Amino acid sequence: MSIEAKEEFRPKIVAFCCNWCSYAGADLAGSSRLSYPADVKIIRVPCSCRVNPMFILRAFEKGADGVIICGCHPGDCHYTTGNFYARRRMTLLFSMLDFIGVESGRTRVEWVSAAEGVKFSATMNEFVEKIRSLGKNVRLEDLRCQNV
Amino acid sequence: MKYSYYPGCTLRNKAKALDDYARASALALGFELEEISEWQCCGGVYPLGSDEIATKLSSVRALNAAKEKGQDLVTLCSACHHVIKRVNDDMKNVEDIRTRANNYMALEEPYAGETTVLHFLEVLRDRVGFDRLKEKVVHPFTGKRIGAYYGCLLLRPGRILEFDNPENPRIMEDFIRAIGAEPVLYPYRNECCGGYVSLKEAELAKGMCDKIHKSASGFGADMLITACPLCMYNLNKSQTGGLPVYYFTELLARALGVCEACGNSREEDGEVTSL
Amino acid sequence: MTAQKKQAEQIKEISGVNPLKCMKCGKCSASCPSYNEMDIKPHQFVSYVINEDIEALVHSKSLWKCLSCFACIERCPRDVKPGKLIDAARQLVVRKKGGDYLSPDEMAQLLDPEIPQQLLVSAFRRYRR
Amino acid sequence: MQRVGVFVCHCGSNIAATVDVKKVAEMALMEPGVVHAEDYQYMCSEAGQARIQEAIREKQLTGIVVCSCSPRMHETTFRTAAQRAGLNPYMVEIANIREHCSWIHKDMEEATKKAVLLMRAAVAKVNLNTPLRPGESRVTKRALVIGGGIAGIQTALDIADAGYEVDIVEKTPSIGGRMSQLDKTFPTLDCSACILTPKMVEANAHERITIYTYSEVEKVTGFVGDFTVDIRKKARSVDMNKCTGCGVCQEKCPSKKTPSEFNRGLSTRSAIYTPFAQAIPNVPVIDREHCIKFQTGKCGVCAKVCQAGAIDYEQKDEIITQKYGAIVVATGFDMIRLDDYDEYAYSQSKDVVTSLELERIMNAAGPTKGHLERLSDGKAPKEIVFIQCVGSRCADNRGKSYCSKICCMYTAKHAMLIRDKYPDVNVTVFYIDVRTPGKNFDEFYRRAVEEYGVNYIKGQVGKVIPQPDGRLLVQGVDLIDNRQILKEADMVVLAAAIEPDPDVRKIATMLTASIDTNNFLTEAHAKLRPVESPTAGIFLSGVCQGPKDIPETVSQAGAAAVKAIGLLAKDKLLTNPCTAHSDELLCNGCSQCANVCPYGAISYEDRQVNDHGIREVRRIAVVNDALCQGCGACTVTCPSGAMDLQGFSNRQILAEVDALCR
Amino acid sequence: MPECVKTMSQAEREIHLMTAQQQTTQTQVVNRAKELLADGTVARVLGWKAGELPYAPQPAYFEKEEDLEEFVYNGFCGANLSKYMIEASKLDGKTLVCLKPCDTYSFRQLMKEHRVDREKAYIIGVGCKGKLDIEKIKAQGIKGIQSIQGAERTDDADTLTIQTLYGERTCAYADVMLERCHVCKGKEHMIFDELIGESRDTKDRDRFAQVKEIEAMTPGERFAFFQKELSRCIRCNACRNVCPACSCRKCVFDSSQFDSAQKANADPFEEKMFHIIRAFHVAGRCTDCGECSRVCPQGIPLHLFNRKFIKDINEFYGEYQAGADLEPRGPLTSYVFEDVEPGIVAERG
Repeated sequence: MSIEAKEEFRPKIVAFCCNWCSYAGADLAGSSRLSYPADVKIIRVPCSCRVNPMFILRAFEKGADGVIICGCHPGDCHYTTGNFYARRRMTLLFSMLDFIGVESGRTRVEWVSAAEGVKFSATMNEFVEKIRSLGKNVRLEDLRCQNV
Repeated sequence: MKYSYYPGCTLRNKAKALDDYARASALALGFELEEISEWQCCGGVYPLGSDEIATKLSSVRALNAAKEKGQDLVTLCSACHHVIKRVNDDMKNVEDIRTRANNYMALEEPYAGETTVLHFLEVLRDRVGFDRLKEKVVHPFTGKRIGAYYGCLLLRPGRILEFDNPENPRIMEDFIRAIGAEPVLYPYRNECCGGYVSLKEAELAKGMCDKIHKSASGFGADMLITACPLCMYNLNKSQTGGLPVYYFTELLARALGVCEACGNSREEDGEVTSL
Repeated sequence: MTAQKKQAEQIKEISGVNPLKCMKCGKCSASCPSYNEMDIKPHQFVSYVINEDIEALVHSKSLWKCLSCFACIERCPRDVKPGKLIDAARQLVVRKKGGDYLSPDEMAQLLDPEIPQQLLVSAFRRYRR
Repeated sequence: MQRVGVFVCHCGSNIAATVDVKKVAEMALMEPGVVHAEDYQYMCSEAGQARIQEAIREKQLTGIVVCSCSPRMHETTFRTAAQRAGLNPYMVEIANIREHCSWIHKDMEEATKKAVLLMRAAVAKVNLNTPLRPGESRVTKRALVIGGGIAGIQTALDIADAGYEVDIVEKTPSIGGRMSQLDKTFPTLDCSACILTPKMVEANAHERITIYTYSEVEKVTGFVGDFTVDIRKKARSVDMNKCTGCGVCQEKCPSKKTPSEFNRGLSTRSAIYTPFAQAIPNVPVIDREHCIKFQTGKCGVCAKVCQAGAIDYEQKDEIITQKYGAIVVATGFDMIRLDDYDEYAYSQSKDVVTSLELERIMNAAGPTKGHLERLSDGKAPKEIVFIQCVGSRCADNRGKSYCSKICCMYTAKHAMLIRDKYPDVNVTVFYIDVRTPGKNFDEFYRRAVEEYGVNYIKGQVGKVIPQPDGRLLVQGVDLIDNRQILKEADMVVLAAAIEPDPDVRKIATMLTASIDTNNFLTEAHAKLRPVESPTAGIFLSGVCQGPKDIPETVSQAGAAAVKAIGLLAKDKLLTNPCTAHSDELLCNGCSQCANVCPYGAISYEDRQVNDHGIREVRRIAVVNDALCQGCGACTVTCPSGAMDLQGFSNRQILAEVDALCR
Repeated sequence: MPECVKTMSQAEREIHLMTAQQQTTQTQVVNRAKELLADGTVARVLGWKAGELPYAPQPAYFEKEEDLEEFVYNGFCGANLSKYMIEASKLDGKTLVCLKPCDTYSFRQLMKEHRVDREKAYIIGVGCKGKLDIEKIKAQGIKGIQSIQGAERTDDADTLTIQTLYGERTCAYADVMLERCHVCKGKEHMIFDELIGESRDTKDRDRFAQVKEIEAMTPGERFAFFQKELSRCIRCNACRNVCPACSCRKCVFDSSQFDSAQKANADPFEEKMFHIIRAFHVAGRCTDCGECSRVCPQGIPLHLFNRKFIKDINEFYGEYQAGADLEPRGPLTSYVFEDVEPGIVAERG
């Protein structure tokens, strides 16, 4: 046993949830008492298409270890088409983050309807597990600070 | 105009007539069928199992040979046409098959369905045009009532073969009109003749063909035409309806007046000529 | 995985058919020219695969009565294509050792001078490994 | 700097059992801007709200955060409470510490820590909130109904009866729609014309209804409450005011070979025609394509015989521009074309007909004067086969994936009517399923079987084979008896799938109303807002939204009318203040935002700006508050950050991110 | 470098130069520009003039015929003048602008975005046979450059002759072309009023080769690669200033919209993320003109970010070339129901 008791890694995870489906899905997970780790904190946005890549990078900058975006299923968007645009934007952004060497597991998009409390909770459990396995996010912070 | 031509095994043997008349007619219509060298048998049936690769390779070879010459590939036998067109569709649209087939073939440039596969009838319709064919006819079959027998292989599955409307085709009827005869529409023209099972289930096939003959003669046909040696065999075995059956190329050659050029003529030649 | 399940999976894979898409309208059986010759009818093939009763399927007479005329494939409104299942089941049989449905001896007896080559070729392709 | 109050709710023990609410309140006081924090048993109760209001007044709060249940539950409650205390309702933020915290975590320490973070995020956001005021827009008290079938007529009547002006635009020469083509209606077997005609007359006579027949919507601009619509009134070539409807012109017209649309092409009509005898208006139109006068210049018989002098060959199309507050789409349906279903021999035999053609054959005003006869030879059929689901429930690319819903019932109706009138005719129905959910529907179907002896066979038909003797051999299957059936029939009737009128796509585009892959208009919510389009001010009536029968159509027509009336009853509309706004100094005018706006709310104008002394005219994006629903798609498309969303601004969301990651 | 040793006789070179000059695009453009200025068709000419160094011509306006004596057009005129047309569109009268084939994509993209006024532009599509990268010449060990011949020729002669403090050197034209010219989009001008000079399609490389190479690395290697490259960034904003897609009146990084302004010093985030966000903002709009990499004083291969987006867009949403058409919707402002899910990134591994 090492001298320092290794503290359990508790990641910081930001979840952007659209107001109409996924936020309601998170509410349903709550009212169904479907637990998921407290590491996940939800920010309410009107639609997944409101999520600016700047928000995601800012979260990473401020020390988030994972960012997940949840929206209505494609075709079910409250605003008809918002999640279609979000889907393209996030696909490209994630691909770029992966390209520069940030682990692709740190970002995720999941479509969760207002009826999918179970899915919401399961997704969050899974995502937290993934982030825990990846460990602390250092790469984005270090991107430009090469050790000289 | 030159086309690559895939005759297939049966046309080398039992259905030589189908082949000879087609070549002679082609020349008369101003195009040439250039047999691809060293073709191998297509296998006669399209392997429906989606995991079959080896059985598709002979078709791919033929298709690639045409591609290398930059020609469209013409077929005559319904079975060959069916197999080659479907394999071509696989090569074009099914990535898994394309990859695996190309792995086997080790071609200089992978084959990805570039070749256009045409049935001889399609050449007549889409390249020559039935109107032009009509102009070239010297011995029209005026007054004859002919039933077109399509069978299965040319028509189905319609979305892949894109030969004609699989439930209500008209290409052979248009052909019949072009050679001056009257087409007889009868509902069994796209029903199966018993095809493949006639070897082991002769009775079953005979029953199918009886229906076809009966239906066609019921609607007043004097004779049937087909593009398929197997259909020909099966239809001839059933004599209940008793209609004579001809390859469409026989009538074509006769109409164009190039029968004599075919040399190797069958007994029936006399009969056709006397029509 | 049980042997039955494995066989069922094999059939699905070979045929590329998803039997669950079937809505049991029977249009395949209504279209089949060989219907009366078959013990298991075209529309029933789907259930046999779903129920993983492949033994019954491969011992069925229907395998050899199917004309491969594609009528069921052309007309199926659900894109299920029972003809493909039948063909896959036949493949399963002939790919097994000793599964040949046609022996060369038997072939010799069946020959008649008019038989076109394609019939022989295809018979071998369909009935033998 | 804001003066923020934080109110932490116990929600009984729902929150307090897992979250240390006192601690949350205590921590809140350390947040910037927070000048007041308290916890209470039930914040949403009268007493709880009173405490909030008291704090707002006493501490001159400029913003509040309520740490409680989901905002979806009580945001409105707290906003209203704040408003009553004089605070702008948009200065209220909710930290969801129940559904997103206390209910899903068990460990008190962990849950409290998270609740504090959620509170901080809400405080950080509220610090950047600005008071928002809903805009107002005026409502034009007039409705437009597109489509003059039973759906459109019913909607128009209901709206007009409520006291509002309504215009109906119908593209054919008469209102009446598909229902006017039907002979009898299920499940009561009423004569269709007998129940429809009075409604048509009523609509025509209604002082607040204007009917534009032979007209089409050409252009739509504006937004909820204030649409401007161009209607093209096609040249009828007959003066509506002069025509007496005597019908002599139609009798004398020498061009009589045009297939009658009303009779589905089973009979012909003259070039000058009214579609049917009870047409409203009873004024004919000249079909210029088939009129000898228009085609050759010679003829003019109709003008000669018209005593009223109503014929006007010179008439031109007319554009009518009108303002509306609400638009109801009621464009109806047609049957699919059967070109791809040649196995049923529809194009090969005249005796294979669609159900709608059968309606016309059965109808006294139809091509056979109501006698059931074969169209090929006029003989009375003895055997009739019905085939169900032709093109419905198809997963292939020939048909439609959906159930057309009405066919089971009308086929039972047809079968029953035939057996009733011609007891010697045998009727067989090939079906996949018989679907009869509806009041008295299954009983109706059972009557067809039990009282009228209709032979129902479960199984589809594979092929209809015309025989040399003119009969039809039907090759089907009986799945229950497990046998293939070969049945000789004299007539075959195909229950072809129905599809939305193809013109609806054009109309939906003009209205920016969303439409699904099958061309059905999409409702705002499948369950809770079934008669509204997601586009505000657009309502849906009838089959344009999905397959339905007459009773359902009429109910939906009424529902759409009520929704429209609800809108028209308002003098002003309050608009959602959480809308996008473009900063004129940052906007590039690049038009990217308009590309992603689902509501067409963004337009561009050239505007004089003063950018730190630089005065120039710039192309600037302008958001129409009445149209913007606040999704935010534009904000992310905008590279310069000129476009921002009120209530969910970039800085607000970033503040939340910062607070949560702290 | 065996070619460098090869020298031409003085006489040979002079003849060569003279014939070349007779045919130069430069002369033709100047003559035509004079005509157009004279007849009032255009109020000014936007082109290049010689810089202090022989290999650094600068974009410049010419308002009088005599000014045009300073006009140059040669292999070092890499600068894409499309972006200047944003400002020129606000001026009175038409501006004659010289656009190379690849520049015309940018112009069309700007037209689509209503940033330039087609009516205010008289576009002379100038011929291009690939533009030169002075860094590559220097990398050949050529120092003390005094003048360079061969850059202006329109024929297919493939050598540059360089007078240096240390004597004459030569090098192959193709060896010192800008990276972007090796992946040339083609010699066709997308938009023009008239064409002067021949163009050549200089594509001889796979445009995505380097992106693919990086994709094939492990995440750790990729990270190290970009960390190394981006660490050199000094936030001079040259890339942003030159980019025709980065044409915002005010950059988001300079405004308070995202709390990103005035915090650069306090917070390294902005600098780290600047390039990602910049590439994202131009994704679907970037024509891959390569100016960002050309102007970067630190030689960071910035175009890799843009090209990665272009490659992804092509793969996920179908081939797309910004500026190739005037269709208002680009890949990020359109969608189809069946689009790939973002999860594909993780699946690809």
